[in-house]
Amino acid sequence: MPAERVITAAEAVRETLAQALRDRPEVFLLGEGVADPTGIFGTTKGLVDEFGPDRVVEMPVAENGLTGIAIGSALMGRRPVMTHQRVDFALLSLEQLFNAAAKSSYVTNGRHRVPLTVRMVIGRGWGQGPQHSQSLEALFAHIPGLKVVMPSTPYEFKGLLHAAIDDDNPVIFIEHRWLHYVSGPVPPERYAIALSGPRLVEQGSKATVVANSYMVLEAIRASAALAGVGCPIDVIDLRVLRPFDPTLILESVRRTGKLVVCDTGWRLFGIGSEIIATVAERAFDALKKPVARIGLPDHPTPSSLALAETYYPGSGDIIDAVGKLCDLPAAAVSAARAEVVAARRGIPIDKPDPAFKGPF
Amino acid sequence: MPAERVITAAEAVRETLAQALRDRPEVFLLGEGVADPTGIFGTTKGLVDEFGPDRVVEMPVAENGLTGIAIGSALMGRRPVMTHQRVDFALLSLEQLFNAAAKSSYVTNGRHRVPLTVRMVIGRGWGQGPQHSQSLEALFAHIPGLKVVMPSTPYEFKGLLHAAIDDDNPVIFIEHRWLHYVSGPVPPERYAIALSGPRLVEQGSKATVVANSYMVLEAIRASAALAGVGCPIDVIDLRVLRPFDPTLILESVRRTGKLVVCDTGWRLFGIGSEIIATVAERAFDALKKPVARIGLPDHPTPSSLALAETYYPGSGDIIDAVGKLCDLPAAAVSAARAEVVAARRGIPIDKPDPAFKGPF
Amino acid sequence: MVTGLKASPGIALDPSLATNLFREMLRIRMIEEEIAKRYRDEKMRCPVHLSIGQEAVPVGISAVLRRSDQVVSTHRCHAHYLAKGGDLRAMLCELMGRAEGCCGGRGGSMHLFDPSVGMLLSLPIVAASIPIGVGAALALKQAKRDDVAVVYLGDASVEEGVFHESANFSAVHRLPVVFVCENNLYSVYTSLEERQPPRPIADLARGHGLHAVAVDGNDVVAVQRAASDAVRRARSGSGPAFIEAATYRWREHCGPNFDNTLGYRSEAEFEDWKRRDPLEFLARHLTEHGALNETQRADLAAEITAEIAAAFTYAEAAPYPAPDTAEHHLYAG
Amino acid sequence: MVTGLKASPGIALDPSLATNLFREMLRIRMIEEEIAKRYRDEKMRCPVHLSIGQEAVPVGISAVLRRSDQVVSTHRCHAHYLAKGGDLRAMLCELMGRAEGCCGGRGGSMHLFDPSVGMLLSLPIVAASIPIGVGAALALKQAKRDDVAVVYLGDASVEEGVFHESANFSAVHRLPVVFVCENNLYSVYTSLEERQPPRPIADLARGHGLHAVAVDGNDVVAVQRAASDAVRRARSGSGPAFIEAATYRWREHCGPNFDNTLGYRSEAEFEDWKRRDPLEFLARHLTEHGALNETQRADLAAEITAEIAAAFTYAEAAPYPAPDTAEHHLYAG
Ligand SMILES: Cc1ncc(C[n+]2csc(CCOP(=O)(O)OP(=O)(O)O)c2C)c(N)n1
Ligand SMILES: Cc1ncc(C[n+]2csc(CCOP(=O)(O)OP(=O)(O)O)c2C)c(N)n1
Ligand SMILES: [Mg+2]
Ligand SMILES: [Mg+2]
Repeated sequence: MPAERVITAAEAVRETLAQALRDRPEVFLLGEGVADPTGIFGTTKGLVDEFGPDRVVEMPVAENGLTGIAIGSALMGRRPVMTHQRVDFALLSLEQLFNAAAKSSYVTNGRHRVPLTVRMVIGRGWGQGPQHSQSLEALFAHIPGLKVVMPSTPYEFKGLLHAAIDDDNPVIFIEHRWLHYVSGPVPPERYAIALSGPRLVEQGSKATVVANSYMVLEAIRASAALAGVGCPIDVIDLRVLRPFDPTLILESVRRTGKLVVCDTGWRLFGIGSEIIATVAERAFDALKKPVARIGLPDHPTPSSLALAETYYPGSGDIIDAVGKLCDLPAAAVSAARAEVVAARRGIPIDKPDPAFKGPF
Repeated sequence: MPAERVITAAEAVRETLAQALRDRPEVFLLGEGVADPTGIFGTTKGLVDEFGPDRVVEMPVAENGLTGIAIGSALMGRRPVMTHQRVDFALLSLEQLFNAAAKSSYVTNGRHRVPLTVRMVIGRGWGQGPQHSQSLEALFAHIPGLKVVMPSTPYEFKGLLHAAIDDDNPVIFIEHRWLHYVSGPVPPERYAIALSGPRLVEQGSKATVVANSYMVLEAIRASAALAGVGCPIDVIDLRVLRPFDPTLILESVRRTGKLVVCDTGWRLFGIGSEIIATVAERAFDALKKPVARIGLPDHPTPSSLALAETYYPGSGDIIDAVGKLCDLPAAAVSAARAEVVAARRGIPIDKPDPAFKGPF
Repeated sequence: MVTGLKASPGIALDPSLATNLFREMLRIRMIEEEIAKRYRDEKMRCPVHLSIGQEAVPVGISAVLRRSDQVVSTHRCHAHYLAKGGDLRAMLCELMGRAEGCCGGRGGSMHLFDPSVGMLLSLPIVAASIPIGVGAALALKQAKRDDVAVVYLGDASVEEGVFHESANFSAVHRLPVVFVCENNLYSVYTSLEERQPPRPIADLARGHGLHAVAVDGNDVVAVQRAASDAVRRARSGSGPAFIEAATYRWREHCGPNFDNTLGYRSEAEFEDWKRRDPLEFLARHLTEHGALNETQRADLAAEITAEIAAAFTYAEAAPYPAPDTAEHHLYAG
Repeated sequence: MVTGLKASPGIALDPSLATNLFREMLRIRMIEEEIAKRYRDEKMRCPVHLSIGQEAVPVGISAVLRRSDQVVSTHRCHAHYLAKGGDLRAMLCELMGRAEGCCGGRGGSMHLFDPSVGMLLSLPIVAASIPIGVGAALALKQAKRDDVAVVYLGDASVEEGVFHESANFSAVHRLPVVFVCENNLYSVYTSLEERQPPRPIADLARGHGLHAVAVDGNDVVAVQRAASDAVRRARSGSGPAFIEAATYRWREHCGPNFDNTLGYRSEAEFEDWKRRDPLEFLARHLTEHGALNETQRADLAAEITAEIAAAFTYAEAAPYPAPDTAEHHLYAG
């Protein structure tokens, strides 16, 4: 068997977009910078040369209007893939997304379809400050009629993005910018991963850790360290937030009896809240311990590295939470923690962790 | 002692606004229809005659821009009170509210204040359809830096609105349109209710029911019927969603061991999810049963009465949920249910329940 | 040939075409009047925004459209839907929340649409359908169709930023779209002067480099002429155009009643506009030119009355959607 | 009196005023150059958007402003902040994330503000500060102050609907606001022609009924003259004005480098604009009129170099905020 091809998530996105543009004449890209020389963190780079400016459409800085335009074109059978370089900008377009796109199929009794994909980049680092670093998935997850996807590995980026573009519904595709640098095996051919729920990343028995997007990497690292101290855990990548399918999570908690949720965004009224609520409703009797929540503290992102250092939770916090739920001895927790700290090699938290480059 | 004065919530809002306009020259109202002859469901009616068009400012249909304008004026020391006749329109203004207003104090290290109140009307009924009937409090509750208030009775409308206007932060003040018709005792003089958490509406011991806005009335009715069958419950009016203070809820659950949450908006990724998550984290050991959630099902509001009839949960659903958690005999549940059904006197669910007129 | 219609000098109008325009306007008027009359029965359990007084605009526009041209509309969509060929029964069923409504009863009066005649959609959020219409134009262009998109908008919707974002994009890409602004002077109870500075609305479109004209929106022939020019431009690839049509709503903003007693507009203003009734305006000229007499008019009215009565009877007997279908179609496919 | 500056015929300019304008531009240029030079040290750990090449606009505008006039700005705010009298140390501390930064290190380079000199705020979201500036003007009017608000915006921000919503409201209420559009032809790597139709940006403002002029934004005297007129109008209650100032950014959109090699703009275009360097443009005329010689210029530069060096030394030694203060000030009061 030939060695698997390893590429970054950014390359996986670019390849997916190129395949979709090639396969389906109704697909087109729309976004600020989508046709510029840097191409949205490289994810659309050069595509305008192959497909031309009618398929790779540069847009004015007008997020709301262009979202409506994308919706209108989708109603007419086109398949726009829109990109916002930061989710913070997409706030301008929520009226169109929530009122028009999300409700189109429903209000027309299924006669309208809006095959629209909206890529929104979230992220952190390098002093971006409060208005350039948010992770707002909880807003989208609340709205019936949207699909909401958060890939983690390059393999997921490609398969889920193909599925999103193939889908006849508005799909919010949330990409963590630091994940763009992550590499992993990605088959060159076209494949789709159904937009239908979480995946089990690691199987253990001591506790269930549910994470999304970037926090999946932190959970994987924590899991390795915890396994090293005799505490293997389930790691679940939430992956598809909407439609929300908790089956795998409920199954896992029924096995482990312990639940830790990790949000990439704010903890309060966040994604983790729903996961906990669902478990407390439907697998309550399996729960042996109070649930634990990890996520951003309840304030905006400060720009200064000195303040951001405590802002972002990581694998250390996951280890602590699992350690507590599983009554691990203090020495085991410290050993696991020491391992993840060492892996980071002192890189400041405003730069991507080199150990997270993969392959994943 | 003289009889207490009884007025509707709409009148209470109007009185509050008039008092604020009179007391503080920096207060002004801004909104579509704020100075028109009907005055936002009567809540601003005639105020332009007393205070003039510079204090009661009619606005173009431009929710985003005018929100920014309100924020700018607030930064300069004015106290704008903005009104959206429907929360659905406010979706246009989230960039300003979430990026600018919510982060102003934080990003300036406390040097900027945004004493802005934004009234947003939610509601239901009379075939409003999917884009004119949403209850989007969960979106606002997720954003640090906002305060989010949902009054229930006329007394709360007045006291909380005074507090909102007096507050130096952006306050999202969410008014259910049907609550405008509700009457109750309201002292004529100025008073403020601190924006600091829920209130205990009914005290029982069998279960804790936490509700917000309109669902508080449904909970009160359910509580009366349940008391009649020997199952008195705690009813908690969430009231202030942000800053989120669960103390009272945790105390109550520690007493009752059973929790039902009732959302006015969508259940999934909703307000109730956070309440459950907080309880599962912090009062897990007190919980004797799985939690129960009531709220809107996971689809948009249909216009047709035939479809809306099953859309809105009510006191009957609360009775069912409590009955199940408390192992009430089927006969008791039916009796309680029969009582609330009778109270509605067959009024179709697209019209306000006359029995909910109060006084409350 | 009927010539010399006063407000539209130089227009030569085919009498049968003119009579058709009149019939279309009369039909819309009578449907709206019947809705107003029956609204109190509480069978139409949703808000209604009537177009009585504004019939000339959609009739003049639709006169130059093909079935495959795409139209988007607003909360005040009845007339746009009917003029584009929307099905009356499906509309009334929708207003009454019946399964055969164009939205299966899910949308109510502000969501009228009919894909079979190019009525793409209506939306109740002010200005929200504007970019969607421009998006339809983009799709038409991408698909190399020579159809056009027509975007109806009220005078208030040019206050929303999204109008400008849409106009700008349509100009950059020279999209086949015609913006039709029904300027009825009010947004609910708020007059134009309270909301916009004193400059013609068409100036906004010109600022974006759009071809823009202002017409008497109660003169169906003037509207048709402007539409014909704008649509020809759009269809031939010369880019977007904007038509500002001055008109007036007779009834209250939302609902079946008159509301001048509220005092937000003067009785004199109202009477002045009633004198400029688009139907009577055309009827007078048709009559003067011998193209319409009392009998013909009565015949038209009788025919329409029968159609309306039948449609109401049909809709009132039509079944409601089954409650357990309420959760269907959250997602397409 | 220095007279006859070529690009601004008929303007009589006081030599000491002109020298001041030159000094201000030079100071901003040198500060920005120093930031660019030191950026690689990774002490300024946040995005930076430099104004090198665009100095004439804020300097010309600020020349006619009072301290109590209010300014709002964008992501590209360094020059606006400095020209309005913002504190250099507080700015550098902010870029370095120190406690003494104007935001206590919480905002970084795109949130510069200084209430003590009327620098109300800067925001990193395109066009977001536009309505906020208009709101400041509303407050000024409500408080019956005769100060004005100045809203800086880039050429891309007129594409955002909120610009239009803000312009419309300012026109309806005749607010004391001056919009200053720095048209540097690009939004990141995307040229104006890809984003807007071929019409002057000032036409958009005119569409809203605003008084609008276009000036050479690299001619500080022309900018100052336009500003003087616009501010006089606004201050005297004659309503809002719009100034489109043509200028050019020399370095990359975000960061310290040059980026012409990317190919989104031509070397010839870049060189052409460099020849129109706003500093050298004014310097030439000052020199020609005997108001600036090499020694004077060297003295100015030396003085500024010393100031900048001291400010960097100060900022680099300044303490970071304590980590446990990260959660402070979520709410005011
Ligand atoms: C974004 C938004 N804001 C406010 C409203 C409430 N509203 C409904 S219709 C209307 C008036 C619109 O006026 P215009 O565009 O002139 O249309 P007309 O009703 O006069 O036909 C308003 C403000 C809305 N539906 N959407
Ligand atoms: C709403 C929004 N969309 C996109 C961006 C990304 N962005 C940052 S600066 C910029 C270019 C703005 O161009 P212009 O207004 O001309 O200012 P310039 O950078 O040329 O000074 C863009 C698109 C943003 N910050 N906000
Ligand atoms: Mg109107
Ligand atoms: Mg620019």
